Amino acid sequence: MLLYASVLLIVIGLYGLLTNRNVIKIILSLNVLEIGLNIFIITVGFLDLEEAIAPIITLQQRASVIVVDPLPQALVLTAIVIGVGTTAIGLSLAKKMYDKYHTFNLDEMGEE
Amino acid sequence: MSIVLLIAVPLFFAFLGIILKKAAPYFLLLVSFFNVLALGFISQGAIVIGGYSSFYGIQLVLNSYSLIGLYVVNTLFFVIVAINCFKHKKLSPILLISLAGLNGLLLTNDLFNLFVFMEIAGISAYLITTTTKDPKSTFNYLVLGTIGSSFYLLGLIILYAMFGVLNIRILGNIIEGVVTNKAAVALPFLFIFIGLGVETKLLPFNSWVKGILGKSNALTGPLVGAVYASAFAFVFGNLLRYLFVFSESLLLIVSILLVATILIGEAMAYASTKVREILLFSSIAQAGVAVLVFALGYYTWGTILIALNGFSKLILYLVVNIAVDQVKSDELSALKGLFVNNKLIGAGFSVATLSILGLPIFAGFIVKMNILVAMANTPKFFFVGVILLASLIEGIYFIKLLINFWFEQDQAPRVKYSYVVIYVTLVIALLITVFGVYLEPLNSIHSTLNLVKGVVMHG
Amino acid sequence: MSEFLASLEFINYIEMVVSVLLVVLAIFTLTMKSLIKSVLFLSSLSMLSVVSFVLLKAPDVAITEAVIGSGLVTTLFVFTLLYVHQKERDVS
Amino acid sequence: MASLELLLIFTLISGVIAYLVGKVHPKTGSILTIIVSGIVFASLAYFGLNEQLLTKVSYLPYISFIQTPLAIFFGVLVSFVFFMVSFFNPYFIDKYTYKAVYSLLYLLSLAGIIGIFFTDNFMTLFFFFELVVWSSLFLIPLGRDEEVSVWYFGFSVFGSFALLSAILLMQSVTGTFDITTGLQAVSGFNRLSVFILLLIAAFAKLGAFPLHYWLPKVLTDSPDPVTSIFSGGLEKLGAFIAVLGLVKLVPTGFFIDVMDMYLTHYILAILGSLTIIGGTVMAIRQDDAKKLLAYSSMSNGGYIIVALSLGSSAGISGGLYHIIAHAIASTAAFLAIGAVARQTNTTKMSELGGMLHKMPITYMVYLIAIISMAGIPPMGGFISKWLIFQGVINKGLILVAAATFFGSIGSFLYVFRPLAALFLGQELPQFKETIKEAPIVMLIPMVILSLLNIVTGVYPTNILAYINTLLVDLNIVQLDITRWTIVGTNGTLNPALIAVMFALGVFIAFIIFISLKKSRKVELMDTYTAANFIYTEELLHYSVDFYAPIERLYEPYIHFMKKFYQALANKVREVGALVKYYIFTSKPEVATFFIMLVIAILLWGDLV
Repeated sequence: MLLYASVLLIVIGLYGLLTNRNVIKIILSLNVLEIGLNIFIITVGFLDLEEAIAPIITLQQRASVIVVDPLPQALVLTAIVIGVGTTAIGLSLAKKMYDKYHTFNLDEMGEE
Repeated sequence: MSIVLLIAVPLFFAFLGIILKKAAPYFLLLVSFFNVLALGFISQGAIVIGGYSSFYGIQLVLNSYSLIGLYVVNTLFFVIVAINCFKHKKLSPILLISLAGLNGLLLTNDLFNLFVFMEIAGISAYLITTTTKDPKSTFNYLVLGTIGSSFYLLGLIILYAMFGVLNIRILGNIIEGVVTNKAAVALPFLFIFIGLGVETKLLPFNSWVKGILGKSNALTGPLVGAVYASAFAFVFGNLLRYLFVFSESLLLIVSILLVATILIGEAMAYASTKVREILLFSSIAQAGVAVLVFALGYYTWGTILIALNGFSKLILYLVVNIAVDQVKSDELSALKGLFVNNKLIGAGFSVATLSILGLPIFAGFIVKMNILVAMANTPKFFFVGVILLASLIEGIYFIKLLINFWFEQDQAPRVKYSYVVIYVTLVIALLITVFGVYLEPLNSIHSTLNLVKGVVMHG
Repeated sequence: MSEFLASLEFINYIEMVVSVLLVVLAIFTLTMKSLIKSVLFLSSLSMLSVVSFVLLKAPDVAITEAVIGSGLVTTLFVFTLLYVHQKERDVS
Repeated sequence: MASLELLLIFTLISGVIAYLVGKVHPKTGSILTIIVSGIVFASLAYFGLNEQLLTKVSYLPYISFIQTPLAIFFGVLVSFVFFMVSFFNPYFIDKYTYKAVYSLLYLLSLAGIIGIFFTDNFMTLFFFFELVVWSSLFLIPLGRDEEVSVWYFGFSVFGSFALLSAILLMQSVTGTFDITTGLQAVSGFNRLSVFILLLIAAFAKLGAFPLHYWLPKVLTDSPDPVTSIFSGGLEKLGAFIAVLGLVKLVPTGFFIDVMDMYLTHYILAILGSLTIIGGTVMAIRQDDAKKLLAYSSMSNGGYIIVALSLGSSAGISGGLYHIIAHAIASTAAFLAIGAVARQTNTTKMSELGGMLHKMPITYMVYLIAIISMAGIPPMGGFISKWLIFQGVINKGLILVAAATFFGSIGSFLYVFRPLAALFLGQELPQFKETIKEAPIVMLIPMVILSLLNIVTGVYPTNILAYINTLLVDLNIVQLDITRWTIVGTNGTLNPALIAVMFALGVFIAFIIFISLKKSRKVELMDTYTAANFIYTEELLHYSVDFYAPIERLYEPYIHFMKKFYQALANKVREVGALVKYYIFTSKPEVATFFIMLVIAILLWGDLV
């Protein structure tokens, strides 16, 4: 279920990128896209089993434990941090654009 | 010497440079020079970070292919830094990070790690391009870069879900061996293709290029146009060689995209009257040629082509951007007669251009002929025709450019080039000429690259 | 209670709600006229994704997303909007 | 220097030396070009004609040479043209922006020529072909108009790429780059394709219709010595490729029994005829003497195409002889015009007149050259045209014959116009004081070329004998010649006899000229019309708009090829601008849209 939701989130993010001319909205769309992507990655590693547990090493390691795949989770951790970096740069650029053009709307900035 | 140093040393000094702000430009200069030197002492092979088996751990691979890539990227980087490092002192740590990212791109053998390095290189590129004072273009670059890398991530995660591996070479072997219905992997491959296509400037995904390279300065022009372009072309080549498996429909789409990139790129360059635009559109077309050569399986000459184009492009972007910075206009009419007062620069520029056009006694001729002969013998005459047609258009506008730069007495602009630039231009031009006549080096590179077919799996 | 919690159906039920909410919030984020509302919806979307990460047995990711994704990103957006707001007031 | 390899290296190195010397003293650098091209010509001629050239290669990698009669024929001819033209270099070097580079590029082109003719490998041929293209390319913009070189490059590279495609096709089918074996081994449809591609290359190089557009432009606007090089030398590369394609590669395809020739050859002959007609018609309407000769060069290229496509011994030997005759005549004519241009700084017929009194030797050179170009005995052009007419008539090609006759008669119409306008008539006041005869060094090549013009016309059998050995090499029946006569199917030609009769005629005319009363010299102003004296210094003679009534007949139709090429260029530009406008916006949504589109196409493709 979450798999479909995540794919939908990606599509909504792309839709936002296609339709929005507002710089802030575009960055928001990118964020939506990234959240969708992150959930998608996690669902890929998720085992739909009752007994599977989170991949955390505890003191009492049982032998026959089933762990969900830890790799995608590690990937998502990295992806989240990268996403924040991109957003931060995007917002600072938005600021600069506002300073230069006094608007957030790409259409009103003119094409040269 | 370990290959990790190539990534670790720049990163370390980047953070040191943030602390010691005054020393940062010197760090930049020293470290980029160190990287070039270090390549001479480095040992080939594979390394796994963290001591896991190569199946899970992040593997860095250094073979002749990545070594050539490293040489090209690090040398070009050093040259650009040597010319620019005191003009943009604040950027020094970011430039170091971008160097680490680029080296990582070339070395890594792990799909996700590649994504991380792509983002590192990308983010530093966004920051570096803010020096052009055009936030709109940078923003466009950022959005497209992020979309591209998102698609790349999507593609790699689908591949991971299907095969449970992220090691490029192992994954490639598995797909080659296991998958019978190639259409099943077409979608993730298309995602990866799109992701890299954005960075490599393939046609419908590359609208960022106009803003970035069309308004470049002496730092961003050569850096994005020559260094980043070569690095991403090398990465693309790596993936095309070890990972990609084309289903029929994917191959059709990819070939259409590449042919469109090549032909329309040349047409756009032909339609442009601004010098920087001419260069950027022509480099779009050349990126298309390089990827096409790799996609058709001529890896060795593709590698040499990218390396050669990297050096030629460096001269072109450097010369043009310095001139544009001083003349304050990049209209061809404003730059007429640029070489009348700068004959040495003009000679180097002409050699680089003629080599890109594939005219004889320059190295470009040898590379182009070998690619064409290989294509004709496969036989893929359609692509031969495409490349020849593209070369025709390319030749016309480049020759027009050269003639305009050389022959104009009345209002020749006065542009000062520093001795470093003149020296670099002449050395590269000389090398292009020597390699065009003395074929041993190119042939030996070709044969070494041919030998590296074996997959490095256990480091 | 714990048995009930562990039952698959309930998890599915929560999952469904979360999924629908995610989509709805995402649509709200991109359709709001006011930028600050959009940012707040993004923030709640991010929090909801934290829930989904927990459901998917990725607690460490959930924590990171809660702190960085929801907290930091929202702050950045808000600061940018505040900066702009300030500027607008300076002008007028 | 009997070794081709050494000759090549020598030319290249002396090119560099000429450059370095030219940096210090441009004139010395250009004098070096005379010496070097002289040495190249002398060794090629002396050792080549005795078949003593060494083809062994010990220093240069990947290059191999072969000594064929065809190679020697072209090599000697073109290096001779280079040698002759090089005498002009020292006098023109001051006019160029880049003086040292001129010498370098001049010798680089010469080296390329050696490589092209004497190699046995198609890839090497292409290498030198492209070398010549770009080294000659940068010679053009030293003249009047820079943009012309772009057109030259476009057409030339189009031709080169056709050649390259032919080479690649041949190699992929036969597995060899060797010219002789490769051309023999390729068969079937591939042979036809190779043939067509080779001929496209030849047409582009020769400037034949419909790839002629660059030729008049280049010949008009390049510096005067370079014009002679193009007309006499580099244009003949196209003829060389045409010989390879038309003679060495026996084509396949539809064979027309009635005409005893292949359909492809017939089409070529028609295209050659169109070139003749087009060149002639365009030459008639030019005011610029150089441009006029440029179009006449184009029409002579058409003669070469027609002759070679005939495939008979008369045709091919006529074609080869025409290559020599035209090279000599057009080089001489362009050099004469160049000499005038150097003294007066113009080549416009409407601005010149009466040069005969100041430059009598140049006048004689030009006179002899145009007689040859018009195909009038006793000059070389007559012999070749006679052979070509023989060939055309034997095949019964009525349309082609009409075109060749038209070209011949048309050339009467135009070649005498510059003669009258430039040299005859009244002296213009502005040239009265300053103009002198060209310097003696410039006269040397012009006089030599004129003598050769006469020799080729009076005693052609020596050269024809050599062409006969060449025909043996090409597997074609030899031409029937005796010591003094050429035996054709429609009669026997005795050039020497004709020459003697002409000499007698000239002698009688001369006797009459001196025995009659002398004509009076009048000043330009010393005239009146409609009972009024004329005070404006206008030229009232037939150098201006003389053929206006004829021009009006075809005026609307002449620019259609120009329009075609410009439309082609515009289309490329439009496509580029269109894509640029729609894709390269600064809005990210466009790229997003295309990404979605590509994914959608893939998914759709996989679903279907």
